[in-house]
Amino acid sequence: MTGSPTASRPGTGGWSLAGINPVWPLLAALVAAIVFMNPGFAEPTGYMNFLKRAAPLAILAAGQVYVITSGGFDLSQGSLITLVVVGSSMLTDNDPAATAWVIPVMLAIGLGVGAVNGAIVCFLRVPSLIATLGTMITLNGLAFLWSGGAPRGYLPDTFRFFGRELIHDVPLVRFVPVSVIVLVVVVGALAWAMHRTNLGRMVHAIGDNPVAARLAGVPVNRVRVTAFMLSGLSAAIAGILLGGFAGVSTDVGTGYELEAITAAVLGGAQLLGGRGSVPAALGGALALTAIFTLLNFLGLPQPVRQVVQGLILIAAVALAMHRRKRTGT
Amino acid sequence: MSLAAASREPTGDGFRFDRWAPLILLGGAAAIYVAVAVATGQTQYLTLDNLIAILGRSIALGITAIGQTFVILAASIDLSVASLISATAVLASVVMDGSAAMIVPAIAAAIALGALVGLANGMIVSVLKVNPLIATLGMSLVIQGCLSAFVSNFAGSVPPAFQVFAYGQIGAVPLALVFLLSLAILAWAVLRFTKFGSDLYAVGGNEEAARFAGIKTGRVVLTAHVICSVCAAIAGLYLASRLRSGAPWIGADGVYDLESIAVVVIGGTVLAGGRGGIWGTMAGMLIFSLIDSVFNIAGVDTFAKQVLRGIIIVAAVAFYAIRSKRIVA
Amino acid sequence: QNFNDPEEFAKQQEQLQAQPNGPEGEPWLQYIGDGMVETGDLGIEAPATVCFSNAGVNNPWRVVGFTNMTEELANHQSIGEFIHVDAEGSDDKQIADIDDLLAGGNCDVMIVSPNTTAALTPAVEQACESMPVIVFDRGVNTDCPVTYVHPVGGYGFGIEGAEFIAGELDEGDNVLMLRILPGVDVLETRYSAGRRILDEAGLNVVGAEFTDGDNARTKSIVEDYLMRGDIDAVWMDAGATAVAAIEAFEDSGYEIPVFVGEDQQDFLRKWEEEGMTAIAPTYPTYQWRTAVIAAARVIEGEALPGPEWVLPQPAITEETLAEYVNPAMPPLHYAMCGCETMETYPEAWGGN
Amino acid sequence: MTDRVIEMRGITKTFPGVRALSDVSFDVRAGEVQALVGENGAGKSTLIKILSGVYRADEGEVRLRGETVHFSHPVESLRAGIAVIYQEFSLLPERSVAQNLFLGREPRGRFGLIDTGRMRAETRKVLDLFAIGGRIDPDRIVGTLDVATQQMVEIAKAVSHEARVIVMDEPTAALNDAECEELFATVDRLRERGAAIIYITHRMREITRLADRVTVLKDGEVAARFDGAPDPDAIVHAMVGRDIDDFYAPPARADEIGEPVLIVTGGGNASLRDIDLTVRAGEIVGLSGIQGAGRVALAMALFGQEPFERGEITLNGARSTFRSPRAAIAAGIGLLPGDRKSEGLVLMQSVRDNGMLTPRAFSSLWSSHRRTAAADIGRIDDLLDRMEIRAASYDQEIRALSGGNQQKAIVARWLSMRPKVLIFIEPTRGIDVNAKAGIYHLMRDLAREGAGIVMISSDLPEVIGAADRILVMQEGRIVAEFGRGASEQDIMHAATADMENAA
Ligand SMILES: Nc1ncnc2c1ncn2[C@@H]1O[C@H](COP(=O)(O)OP(=O)(O)OP(=O)(O)O)[C@@H](O)[C@H]1O
Ligand SMILES: Nc1ncnc2c1ncn2[C@@H]1O[C@H](COP(=O)(O)OP(=O)(O)OP(=O)(O)O)[C@@H](O)[C@H]1O
Ligand SMILES: O[C@@H]1[C@@H](O)[C@H](O)OC[C@H]1O
Ligand SMILES: [Mg+2]
Ligand SMILES: [Mg+2]
Repeated sequence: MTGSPTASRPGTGGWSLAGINPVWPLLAALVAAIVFMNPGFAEPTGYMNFLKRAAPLAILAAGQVYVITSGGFDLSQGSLITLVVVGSSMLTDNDPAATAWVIPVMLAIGLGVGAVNGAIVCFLRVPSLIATLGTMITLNGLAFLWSGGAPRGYLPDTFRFFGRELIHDVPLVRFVPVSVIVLVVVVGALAWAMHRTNLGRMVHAIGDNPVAARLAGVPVNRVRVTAFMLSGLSAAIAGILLGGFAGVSTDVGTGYELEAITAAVLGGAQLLGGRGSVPAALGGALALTAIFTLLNFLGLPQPVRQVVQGLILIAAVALAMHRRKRTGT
Repeated sequence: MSLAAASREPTGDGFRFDRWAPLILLGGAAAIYVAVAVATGQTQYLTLDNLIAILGRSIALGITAIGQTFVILAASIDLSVASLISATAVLASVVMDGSAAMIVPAIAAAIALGALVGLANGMIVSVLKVNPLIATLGMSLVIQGCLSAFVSNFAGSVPPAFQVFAYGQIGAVPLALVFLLSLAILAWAVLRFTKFGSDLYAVGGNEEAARFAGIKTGRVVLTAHVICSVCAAIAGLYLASRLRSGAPWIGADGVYDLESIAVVVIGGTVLAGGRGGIWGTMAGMLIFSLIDSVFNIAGVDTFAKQVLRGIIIVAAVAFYAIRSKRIVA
Repeated sequence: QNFNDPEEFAKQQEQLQAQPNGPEGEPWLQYIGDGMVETGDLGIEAPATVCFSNAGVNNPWRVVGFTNMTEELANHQSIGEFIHVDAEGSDDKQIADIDDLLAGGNCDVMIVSPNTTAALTPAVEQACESMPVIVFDRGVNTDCPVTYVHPVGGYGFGIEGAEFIAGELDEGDNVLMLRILPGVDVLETRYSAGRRILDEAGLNVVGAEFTDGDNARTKSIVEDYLMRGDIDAVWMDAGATAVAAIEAFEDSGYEIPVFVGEDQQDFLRKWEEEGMTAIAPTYPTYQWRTAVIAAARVIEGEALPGPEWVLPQPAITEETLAEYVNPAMPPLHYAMCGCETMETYPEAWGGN
Repeated sequence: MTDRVIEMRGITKTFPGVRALSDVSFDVRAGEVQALVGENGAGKSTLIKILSGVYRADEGEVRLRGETVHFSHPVESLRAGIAVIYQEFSLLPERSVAQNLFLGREPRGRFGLIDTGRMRAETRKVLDLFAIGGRIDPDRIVGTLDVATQQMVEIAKAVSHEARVIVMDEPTAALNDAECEELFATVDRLRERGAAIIYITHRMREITRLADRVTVLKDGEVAARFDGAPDPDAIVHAMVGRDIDDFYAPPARADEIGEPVLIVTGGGNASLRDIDLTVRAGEIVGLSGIQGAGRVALAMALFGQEPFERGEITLNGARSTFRSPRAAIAAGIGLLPGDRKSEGLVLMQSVRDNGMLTPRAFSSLWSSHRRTAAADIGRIDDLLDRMEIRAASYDQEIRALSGGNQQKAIVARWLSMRPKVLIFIEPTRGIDVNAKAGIYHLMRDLAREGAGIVMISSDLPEVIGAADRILVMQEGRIVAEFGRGASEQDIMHAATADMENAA
């Protein structure tokens, strides 16, 4: 290169108030409102229960955000949850000792379904919206086929430990639900992989411009399949928590995929790829759960809750778009 | 010369596979239908009556999918059609309330509601710049919430004079089928011969280019949404007529949102917009009807049916997607 | 449709007490009232083809019922082919299914389990024009079918549970009502009957929530109510999620209150284990057997109860609980299946 | 001919963090070609976007034929007779030529329906104004046309609007020499018809060939104005603020050229035949040829994107045919695509992430994103520094950078991989003179460090000035080879001669 090296290297962008993700103030406002309505919420029983309830959705959203950031959708998460719950009850067959191998099998199923989703998208070139719509329908059918329509077994308490039990005598907070520990571990790991590894940067890159990524040597298919696998894995974990929380039923997972997408989007993830954050998706999931909780405390009937959820969804994204336009990013 | 251009679809004006793919798929589905009927010795399923029964299976889906084609061509999407179908069916049935004199006001009310929802969807998408998936998902929640705040069951009733819509015959052909065909022809003509049709393809193909050419892109997207929602309203009217009353769950039960999208995509319209058309959508609808009928003739187990349906959706889209070189997500 | 019909309420209240006709110990053959229809002149040749348009097998109750039905077929030589089409819970699809069956021209007798009452009426009417039709479970608004097979009904179900609660609680006590979904006639009437009795007993209904039949949702809803105040009884319009509701009390550290469930094994077992104060009204799945029996009678030209075949609808109580608890059966098995004496029991129902 | 069609006075425009234009005045007259030049990021495109109503100026006024105008949308300027042909095409690949030409203003017939017959006829008429236009079928789907013809359609579109002012923002970026000549002829014709033409380019030759007047922008301000086409050095001086004496780097000395690093024998596939090619360490090989001759196809084959189906590649002694770009990169080949936006950049990511993309792609998925086998963040920052990239911060999204700076970030990406063979496709497309010189020197530096360089360029002087050896392609084959000192005529002749003569 001609000329002398530049004297000053461009600096690193600093932290600014305008840059803060709006999901956090939203969450803070919601929590404040809940505490105002029901001071009991500030007690460990209140907020730990809240976190426990939010855990499956938060984990799901943390997985979904990988697929969204890579430019796709995973609509099969909900059915996968159902499959995991139903399948676990079929496999454990009331045997407490079976949990030890059934859980790994379920995690493997989650990864496997993700791999299939990824393969359909990468190799059959079916857009993920359709591909995972297909797997959503198929997995639901499989869950029914496996159980004959009605689950034939209970989930033993060993299995339900993760979604139901509390760990007592914890200093400061008195008790911690096991599912909250699972939440922290899983979301922590997914956040690390998204924001501190090559994988995460490449997930962003392929969502941003897959052609450029491929020409830069990014193993696009491997990264994409990995994103779907993490999404599937998160659904399997969410399924284990949900099955543990309330036992077997054939429609546990119904609708969860859209809630997970909603949570990720509330957290600022960009549909069609290129932008996404795991912590913010967690924030989105907590905010969504907080909305439900708040509406519950207000004693509002289900229809009103639906309307409010719809309006908040639209408003949150509209606001994000407005900010983006204003800041020109 | 760019790499993208170099690896673009086959050059020249010759045979363009993707234009014919829906027809090939339809031929395949028909062949399977005939084969199953013959193989199981049930040749009575090959009569004209049966053909008409098959054609009439998915009228509501067909009407909805015609509307969905417009929004998808504009690179948008509409997840609110299912809720809107429920809402308009209930509205029409309640306004009619068994009285033939109220048919016209009821139709007007339903269409007006459709137009209003379409307008709202279109505004949210084109003015607030909210991703259409989120916008219409939110709208769907709002509609369903409002609806179930007022009714939780069949409401109102449809006078016999209006039941003609669903049950009337013109000779041996159901009136509804004739209606669907006319609607399809109208939609085709709009896409093919009007400025709006041309603008729609432009906006879906390259929004920026369309805007620079002076096309009011927002207005085009908005109009597409109005058309889509009005079609859903018509589907709601048809279902009210068919079920003799409006129920707040018929839209969701029929999964008209996801199924109409699947039909459009199987019909060769690409989710990214700008390419596809009505006849593909009609082929897609017929494929769905044929699959249902094949399952019924072959006596496929309900749950296995679901498994197969998911696989078929993926396979059908893969059928031509796999040939494209573009990277999908 | 009126789901809060005092006449119907009174009629079913009476039917709950009525002494059924027919063989003792085989409730699926019994009937309340004495109306009969003759079928002698239909001239169907055995073995005949029976077509069944099913609303769906989208819940465990229907799964058990459908198994009852398929196993019952083996008992009837007069039924040759059995064609089953499943509408997967969609009215529109079920109408199309019936169209398909009629266009196919194969069926001699048709059984319909309608998805919803009003919507399926025209299709059933159309079917009636070309063959004898038997309707069961949910009804239709026409009397063209040969008979309509059903247990006493939703009011009866609602009454049994609510009267039990009223008997156990004092005036002003809190009751939570849980419902699965709106709009199904047999569920709406359960609720209206239950509500009427609870209100009349001066009980405080703290809420009536839809759970979508989902365990997790049920448990969350109950937990939320517990954060707001005490609950002295839980009334449910269907018992599939009863155990999840009970767990909400356990996990939040509350005593299990008075409970209304249904005849699902998991609930019955929990009831027995915890020594709960509970009752399980039933909507017996043995009616699925009855529908097939009715079809066979039509083919054979025999008389059968009609135009309504009202089956007995016993509730499971403290006293009879032990008879119905069976750890060998799956958790979501419905105890009131009337299937214990069938040849393939318990394997076909997933038991061992 | 002194009537000023366009007058812009005191235009100032700031973007968050950047002052793109300050107090710029600019005018154009009917029947003239006014060249607008300047370094990357100087503000040329921004000025045009203000003229056409894409952006609104913070200060200043725009006058059209003496009247102040406020366009708030490009359509308004188009209706007022200002047509802009942008750097990126704005054609719809799925629609026909006629549909594209009349996009948004289709002629209507009965019932307000589109009169397709008339649309086709009018298209014919417009296309007939151009030499090659006559060969274009109005019903042809645009996506099936080659790039030069698409460019033609773009221009035809502007002409069909009867625009009095036509702005061309780097119109030749995608064209080769012959096509450029065609374009120049078209520009001449438009000028004769009295159109006012604003012509943005980074190629001095085009200025000399076309310009009646020249305005030079530097850092958002007018640095110089010239009547007539001045000496290129004067323009360069005004643009860069100094002279560039060593525009092209010196050629390789004999002792700098080493062993063959890349050998292809008998390579062929759907678009290529009988490719025999040797690239040596330390040399720069230029690939020349007309549109469709197979240069990009050859690059794609070497890079594993459209692999050879016949023949073999030997890279540093090891034989292989690469089945994917990833395999090629792993073996030591790098490639700079010709279309930065769609093939090179991940626009929403930071400058640094763009630089780190390939190093990360060749590290474990699960290891830290800050340190990879090939490079860590510090090294990438050094390379970005060395490229003299102008950015507020390397954490800034790369999309806010000008084209030239974006290109430099991609170069940095490849440098970090220390490739044995580096293929540049149109490396200086859209890049200013200063940066161009930088790229040439950079290529030479890389060659000196032992890499073999393949450069595909449609800019003949560039090929002649920068390459040590020039291969000419025609119809998928290599038909001629020249050393340093070949003339443009030699190369053009080889590229266009009949097959027999050339063989
Ligand atoms: N939308 C925008 N947001 C922020 N900054 C912008 C935007 N558009 C341009 N800029 C900045 O304004 C300056 C001028 O950019 P412009 O595109 O006008 O340059 P140019 O002269 O056309 O360069 P090139 O020769 O590379 O095309 C650059 O610093 C650029 O980064
Ligand atoms: N991936 C591909 N698939 C099919 N045909 C291709 C492909 N790549 C190139 N071709 C065809 O091969 C021929 C050579 O094209 P190529 O783009 O390599 O020429 P070029 O000389 O490099 O063009 P330019 O001067 O624009 O860079 C053309 O006829 C082109 O249509
Ligand atoms: O199908 C219904 C079932 O869902 C409910 O549990 O009992 C009544 C039936 O009609
Ligand atoms: Mg520019
Ligand atoms: Mg080329």
